[in-house]
Amino acid sequence: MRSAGFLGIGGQGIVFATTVLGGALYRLGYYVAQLQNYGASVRGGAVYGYVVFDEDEIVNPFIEELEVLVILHEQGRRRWENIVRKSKKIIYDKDLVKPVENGIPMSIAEEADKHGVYRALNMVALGIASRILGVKGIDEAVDEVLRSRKNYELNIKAYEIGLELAGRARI
Amino acid sequence: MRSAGFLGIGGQGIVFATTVLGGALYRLGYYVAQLQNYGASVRGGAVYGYVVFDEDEIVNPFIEELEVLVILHEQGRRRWENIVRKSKKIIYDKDLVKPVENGIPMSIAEEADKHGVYRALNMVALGIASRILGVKGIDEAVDEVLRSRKNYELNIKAYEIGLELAGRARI
Amino acid sequence: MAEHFGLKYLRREVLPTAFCPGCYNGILMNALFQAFMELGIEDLKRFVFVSGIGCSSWIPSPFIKADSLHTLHGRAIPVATGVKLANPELNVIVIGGDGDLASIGGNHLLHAARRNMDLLVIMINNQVYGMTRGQAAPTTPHGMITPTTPYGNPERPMDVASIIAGTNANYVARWCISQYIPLKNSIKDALSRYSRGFRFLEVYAPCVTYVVRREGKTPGEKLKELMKKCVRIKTWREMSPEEREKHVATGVFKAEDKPGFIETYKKYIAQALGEK
Amino acid sequence: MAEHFGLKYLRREVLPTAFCPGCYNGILMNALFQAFMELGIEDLKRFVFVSGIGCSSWIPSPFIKADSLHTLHGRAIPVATGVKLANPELNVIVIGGDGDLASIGGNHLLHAARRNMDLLVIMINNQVYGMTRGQAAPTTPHGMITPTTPYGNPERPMDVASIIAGTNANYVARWCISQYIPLKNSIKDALSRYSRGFRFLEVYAPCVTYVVRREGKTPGEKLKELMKKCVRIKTWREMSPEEREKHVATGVFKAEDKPGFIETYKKYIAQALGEK
Amino acid sequence: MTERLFLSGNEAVVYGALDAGCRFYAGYPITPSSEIMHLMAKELPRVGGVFIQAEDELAAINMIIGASWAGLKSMTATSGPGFSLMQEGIGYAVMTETPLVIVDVMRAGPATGQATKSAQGDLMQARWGRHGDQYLVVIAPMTLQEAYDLVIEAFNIAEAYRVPVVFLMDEFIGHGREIVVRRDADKLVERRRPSDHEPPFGSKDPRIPPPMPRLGEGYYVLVTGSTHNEWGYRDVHGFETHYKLVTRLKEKIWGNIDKIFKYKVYGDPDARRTIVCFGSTCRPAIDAAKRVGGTKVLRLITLWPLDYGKLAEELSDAEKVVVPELNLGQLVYDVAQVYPRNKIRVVNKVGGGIPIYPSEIIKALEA
Amino acid sequence: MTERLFLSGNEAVVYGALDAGCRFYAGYPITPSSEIMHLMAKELPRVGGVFIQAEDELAAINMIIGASWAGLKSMTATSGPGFSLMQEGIGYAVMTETPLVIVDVMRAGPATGQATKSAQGDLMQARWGRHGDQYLVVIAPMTLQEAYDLVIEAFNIAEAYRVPVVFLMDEFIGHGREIVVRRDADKLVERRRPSDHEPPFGSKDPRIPPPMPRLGEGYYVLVTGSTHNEWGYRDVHGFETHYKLVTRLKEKIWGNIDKIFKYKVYGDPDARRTIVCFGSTCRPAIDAAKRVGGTKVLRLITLWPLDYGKLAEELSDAEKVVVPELNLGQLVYDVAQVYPRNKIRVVNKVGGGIPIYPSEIIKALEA
Amino acid sequence: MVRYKVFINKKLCKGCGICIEICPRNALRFNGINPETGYRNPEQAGECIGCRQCMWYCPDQAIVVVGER
Amino acid sequence: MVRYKVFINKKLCKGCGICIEICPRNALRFNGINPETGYRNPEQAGECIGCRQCMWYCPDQAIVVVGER
Ligand SMILES: Cc1ncc(C[n+]2csc(CCOP(=O)(O)OP(=O)(O)O)c2C)c(N)n1
Ligand SMILES: Cc1ncc(C[n+]2csc(CCOP(=O)(O)OP(=O)(O)O)c2C)c(N)n1
Ligand code: SF4
Ligand code: SF4
Ligand code: SF4
Ligand code: SF4
Ligand code: SF4
Ligand code: SF4
Ligand SMILES: [Mg+2]
Ligand SMILES: [Mg+2]
Repeated sequence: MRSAGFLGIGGQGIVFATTVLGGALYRLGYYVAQLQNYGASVRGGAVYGYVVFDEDEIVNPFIEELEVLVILHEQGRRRWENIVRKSKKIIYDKDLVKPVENGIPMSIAEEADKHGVYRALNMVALGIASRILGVKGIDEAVDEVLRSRKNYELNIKAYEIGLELAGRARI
Repeated sequence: MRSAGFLGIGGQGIVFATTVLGGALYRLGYYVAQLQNYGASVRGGAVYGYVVFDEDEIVNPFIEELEVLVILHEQGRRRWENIVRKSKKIIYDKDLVKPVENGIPMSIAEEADKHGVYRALNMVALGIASRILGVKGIDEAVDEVLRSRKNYELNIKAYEIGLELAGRARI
Repeated sequence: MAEHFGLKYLRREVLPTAFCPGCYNGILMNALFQAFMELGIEDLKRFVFVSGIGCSSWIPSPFIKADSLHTLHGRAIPVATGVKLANPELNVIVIGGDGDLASIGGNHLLHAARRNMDLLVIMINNQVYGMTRGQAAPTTPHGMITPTTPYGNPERPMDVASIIAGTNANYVARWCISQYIPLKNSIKDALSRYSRGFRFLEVYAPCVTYVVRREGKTPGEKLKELMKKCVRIKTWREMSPEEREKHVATGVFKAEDKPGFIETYKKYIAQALGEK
Repeated sequence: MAEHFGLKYLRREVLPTAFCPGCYNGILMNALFQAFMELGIEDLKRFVFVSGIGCSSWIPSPFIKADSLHTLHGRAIPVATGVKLANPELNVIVIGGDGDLASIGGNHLLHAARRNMDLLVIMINNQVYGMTRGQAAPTTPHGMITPTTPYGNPERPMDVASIIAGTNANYVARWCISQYIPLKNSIKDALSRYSRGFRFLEVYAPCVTYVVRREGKTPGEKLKELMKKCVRIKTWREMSPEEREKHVATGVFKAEDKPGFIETYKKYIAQALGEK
Repeated sequence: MTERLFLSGNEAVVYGALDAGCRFYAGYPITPSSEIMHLMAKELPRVGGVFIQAEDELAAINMIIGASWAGLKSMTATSGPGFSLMQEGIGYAVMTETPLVIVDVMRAGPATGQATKSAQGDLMQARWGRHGDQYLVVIAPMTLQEAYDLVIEAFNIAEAYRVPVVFLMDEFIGHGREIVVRRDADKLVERRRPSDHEPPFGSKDPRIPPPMPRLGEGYYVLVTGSTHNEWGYRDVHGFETHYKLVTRLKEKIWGNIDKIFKYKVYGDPDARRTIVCFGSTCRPAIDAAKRVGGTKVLRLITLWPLDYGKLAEELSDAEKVVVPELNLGQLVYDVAQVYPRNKIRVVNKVGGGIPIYPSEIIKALEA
Repeated sequence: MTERLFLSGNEAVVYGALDAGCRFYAGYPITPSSEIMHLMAKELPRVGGVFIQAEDELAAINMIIGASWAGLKSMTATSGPGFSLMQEGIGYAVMTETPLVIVDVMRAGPATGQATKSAQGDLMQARWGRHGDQYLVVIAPMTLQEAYDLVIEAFNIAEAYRVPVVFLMDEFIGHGREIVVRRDADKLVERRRPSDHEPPFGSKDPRIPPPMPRLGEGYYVLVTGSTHNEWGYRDVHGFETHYKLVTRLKEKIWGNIDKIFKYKVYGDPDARRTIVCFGSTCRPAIDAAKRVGGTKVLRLITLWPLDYGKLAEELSDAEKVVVPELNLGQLVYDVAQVYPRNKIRVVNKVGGGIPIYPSEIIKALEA
Repeated sequence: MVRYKVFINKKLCKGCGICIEICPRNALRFNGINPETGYRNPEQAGECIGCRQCMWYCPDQAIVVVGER
Repeated sequence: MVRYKVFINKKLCKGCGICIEICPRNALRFNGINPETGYRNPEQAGECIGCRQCMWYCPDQAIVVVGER
């Protein structure tokens, strides 16, 4: 069973990123389970979302360690410390999150801002996660999912920036 | 433990008769427990009320047989057949109630009507029960209780008619 | 022997009703049945009566020979709403008490009226909680003594018909039980000329046991008194405040024929889903 | 540095508030605090705020520095009633949403108003259920699309202030959030000139996230639009029906100073028990 | 002051409440509890208290919550349908640690059922009627004297532990009349006000209930039914805050079970036949035990929290256990926790206002 | 028709309900169940059904009762606070034998608690939340596929037994997303209409649910929440009528326990270590059992009625029993009915939306 | 000319007296207690003008007024 | 003459822009993202007439307008 997830705060679109990832994996024929934890999201608070996927039915989606975890905000990291501690490949925004042991620091928000896709920061994160997961056909599947949603242009651009960022970092 | 009770239908004042009896026994210093069973009484339906009393605390007021039972209406008799079957001294209105085995038939309502106390039929019944119980000082106690309530004149007159009826019948 | 016009709408086997002798609820029944008769309604197969808990809620259940739902205290209107929405072909009539519909059920009354839900609601304003032995209701006169207002009712009564008239309800009227003919005609109107949307009839009918007899009056005496006490809205408006206090304003507060909730709901759906 | 006049009435440690950026709830807070300030109220020790569940219910809890009871959805008014009756010396203010006070809590609102209960109730009419993500409220405009009215709202909005004005309430006003000065003055009135009985303020303040932004507007743009849309009752009454639809009638609907519930209750008891 | 009175149970409860210091009542009429309301309406103003008739039971329960926070000992009374409507409010009182007494005069259900007929069908609801994990106290009187005595105890527990207490009566007790001695209460518990810097919603030892501020005295208290920390600040995200709060609320009651849980043994304490019962049903049970001998009656006063250890102990060498209830079997679930189901004999009866008679219990004892 | 979808549990429930024939929904928004309402608002009109947003949960539950009597399969969804408000209405549905499905998407309580955080704290309330003696059915899905499949089953049970069914989900299931296969239902149960002279509220064999008239078809049906005889006539006095009615209502459910009660065994069926669980918590439990081996998982699908005999049987040679729950301990009361309390290990956790992890269950298994 | 007769259904009448008090012609009066129901029943005792007031206001559907030529 | 200065509390400001849009003098404008809060904050950029609109309508108690002589 494989997995990837995102940590951040309300307003960053964590749940949407998770849903797009889940939707893409679903299109690829995987068994997928997606979970998220948020409050009244328009109003801040830590948000956590992840998917697990497999070729077989998923016994248990409640897991303590993720294969890939992208952290976009300190609040998220703090609240889900135990997940962060146990997860394997961790990428975090070095400006918004305190250093994470064994994690890979990246300038995610800054890059997003630079490329004018700050509003789609979550898609940048998704691109990073996607690239690291390296599932066959995932980019096309994500594209398909995004096409069915609002702001396709912005989102796909951001996604591609994420792919590239992760590529550059050669994780 | 001694006991006495009344069976009738809504509107006959069964609960009031029971309460007066209970109140009188209370004034005499007994331990008294009173129970009644009725519906929305202004609108008919069987009504049952009784008191148990003793010089000691009452362990259990839920009893199946009464020492004295006055039955004023067939509906009451029918619904509480098992109580009627087991009770000891039973007086019933021979015009309003079907014959009761071992019971003593009396013209209670008719006599009440005759004496102009039909509205206080329940007090006639109380008088009967009282006389049969033969508790020392009960008449004075009943008088006292009735004085504190509305329609004293009518009620006490009816009560006395009851006493007399029971006396005449020499039960 | 000639038969009372109401009997065919009643379940004879449960008569006489369980109401106290003289209870005015029975007069409303007459008016209702006469309205049915005059509208040529032969039986009540396509009618559903819904009531809550209280003396007035016993009118349909079990006495009226029709489908009836005797629901929880205060909840007749939501149940009726469910019935009507699930089968808009049925005529759904709610009958209940002032406590049931305006106290515990007040919110449902307000919102069904706001929605202009396709129901006819008849509320018996008997000024008290009859079934539970005469406690104060939201309609109890200021200062009146009841078991829960032993020092006099500190609250002011609710003018239910006026409040409902202030919503989107289509038809609102108040009649006194002593106004048999206009009451009957109003019921007819609410079932024929105004047959959609929310229709509300307040029937002023003091509880014979806990109001009338407590005043030392017989039901007949009180009825005659009511014939004077209840006046048409216009007359009432022309009275002095003190006079008003002593009278009850009756009549039709509102009579419109806007589409009810169901029509509007269906219209929006048809528009959106492209059905016509 | 100069300090905002509101800060002394706030719990600084929990600021900024949890409201969305631009949420008009914060403007009401300013008006409220300015009213306190102008009335010379130094702190809120003798004030108790009671709220239900919803965004607007978060205004007092935890932000206002006073005793506050953040109660169940819809139940602020009964809790406030209990507080006030148990200690009539306290100033009890209810703040809540249109869903909270007029939908699930509608019955309590109606009956507290009928009783002329000694409370000040401020209802934020933001046209939706903000906290649960923008579903229709009883105040949602006819035809509006929300998550629970995907084909357009088939119901008509409730004119809450008018309905409450039709009860025994002492003071009823509606203001738009864009009418800062009259809103503030009205709050002052409801706390000073009219300090007893039931006082109700409806504050028209569309939800920035689920109404304003859905319309594609910024909170500032909408505020300026509201300054035109909200007119005084008199002006509104003079408008054509179509014009009325496009405007909101604001102003004081009612201003009386009758004894509230508590005075009346005490008077009756004193009379009966012979105390003076 | 000692007064020997002839009262109905509903009246006894009122005098008990007044003697316990109850000064606020809000309620809505319902058979068979209405007489409590009627007498409260009359008596409260005489002692400076306040009575209000609410528009419904939702309002009633929430009004007494407000009054309790404003500093008055507060109570309501109702019966099944009203009790069902009060559940959400009771849960709020548990969460906010609001002392209350809620009298439920049980009648035959479900739904409207038989409004004037006695029953004991709300036992499980009294414990579990609300959503979420919540723990309160349930007490049931057996005699009318106890309706008086134990309602005082109910107020004491409510105040001592800052918890709503459900006082579970039934129609027999509510409408029955019996001799009741009214006397000066031994000891009334008054709620503790916080001293400086004492948090109103937390304490180091979860078994120690936090002190309760009174509104209007400058505590700036934050009362909320949302998850909150010890100062009342909402935390709708954190695991720790929530878990700490709810376990404390449970521990506050269950951790004091030795003080709260009460029961009494009647009949032959060494007998191996045992009757387990609560409320008015205990009286025919005790009578039955007396009549046939060789029987112990285990009469539960506190129904929640229930000390299963004590129950197990008392039943440890029982050869037969009889559980009579005016319902279809609820207390029996407790007995079955500690005693083999197949050795329990039940006597269930409900409807028509007919009590369980000693003869029926004897039959079960001897079956 | 077979469709493989990626749905949230709330969405899966809606499609399950629609495929079961649900055509009426009334509800009031509440986190975390609101999406059920949103999707119903959209989908019902497309299949000729009716949706209405009620003014509160009291209205919602009573609206679906009315709609059910008018002939439509009806449903509502809510969460804890709303579920508490619905209790009286649910009791009425039990008493009047009204088929309904009530979805409770559980969140952390008590009171407002943590509205977006998962929990399993309403189990006991689902069973006992109402006054009087009343029995209904409670079912809990474990996966999102089951949210779809079992809600169909819930409708089937509701219709077959004329009973409200509580569908107990939790936030993890409601808001989680998973692959769900939507397919033609095997078998839909449709309520039976009475033939001539068949009473709508009685049957000789109490285990056979009476047929249900539809309003407006000339049955002249009398529906009442008061005690009534088999034709619906009120009898608020008689013992026999009441006792017969309530025991029949109980027997209608408990007497069919062999058909209604369902559970599944996972892991090693012969193992002597057993985990007993329900709902989403079963998934980490099954995972734990798989990881450590030698463990049986007893997963309850039906939570009420509960076949204690079967439970006892399954636990008869268990050496250790672990009961993990997202609450402070509710299912454990059932296990303790048939298994010694002191040999049960509990894993209780609630708050913050943190699930029980397999590691925690393993710890308990190995403790 | 039409003559009116008033019929009382003794099974339904609860003896409330409304009909007697409401009749503009005082055409009705009580007639002793009905042993079956325990209620007093009215009977016609004077000329009836067929106004139907008694029928409308009898709460128990116990009165029928019939006109005969 | 009085001169008015507008102070923005950057801890409280959520960058909603109301003040900027409401100011009759266009005296305010945005000033980049505040890294602490992630919100853009306004700053004074023109003449202020002290009308207090911005202060009243700022929902976050983030504005103070001070008049100086
Ligand atoms: C939830 C609930 N609360 C209270 C009651 C008790 N109760 C039954 S009828 C009634 C009041 C009836 O008054 P109203 O509705 O005015 O009807 P009336 O008897 O006066 O016609 C009450 C309070 C109940 N059945 N259910
Ligand atoms: C009994 C109950 N039902 C539903 C909810 C869910 N809920 C929370 S807030 C809310 C609506 C809030 O709307 P409103 O009162 O208008 O306040 P706003 O957020 O719009 O200010 C709802 C339905 C709840 N908490 N309790
Ligand atoms: S109590 Fe009043 S309303 Fe009820 S039946 Fe008697 S007279 Fe009619
Ligand atoms: S959702 Fe609407 S009402 Fe709630 S905080 Fe945001 S803008 Fe304000
Ligand atoms: S009005 Fe009807 S019930 Fe009353 S006395 Fe006359 S006939 Fe009888
Ligand atoms: S019809 Fe008129 S006149 Fe004739 S008896 Fe009846 S009320 Fe009197
Ligand atoms: S006080 Fe007036 S002029 Fe000055 S900045 Fe604010 S809004 Fe603009
Ligand atoms: S109005 Fe207030 S919160 Fe909004 S941008 Fe201006 S200063 Fe910031
Ligand atoms: Mg009434
Ligand atoms: Mg709102």
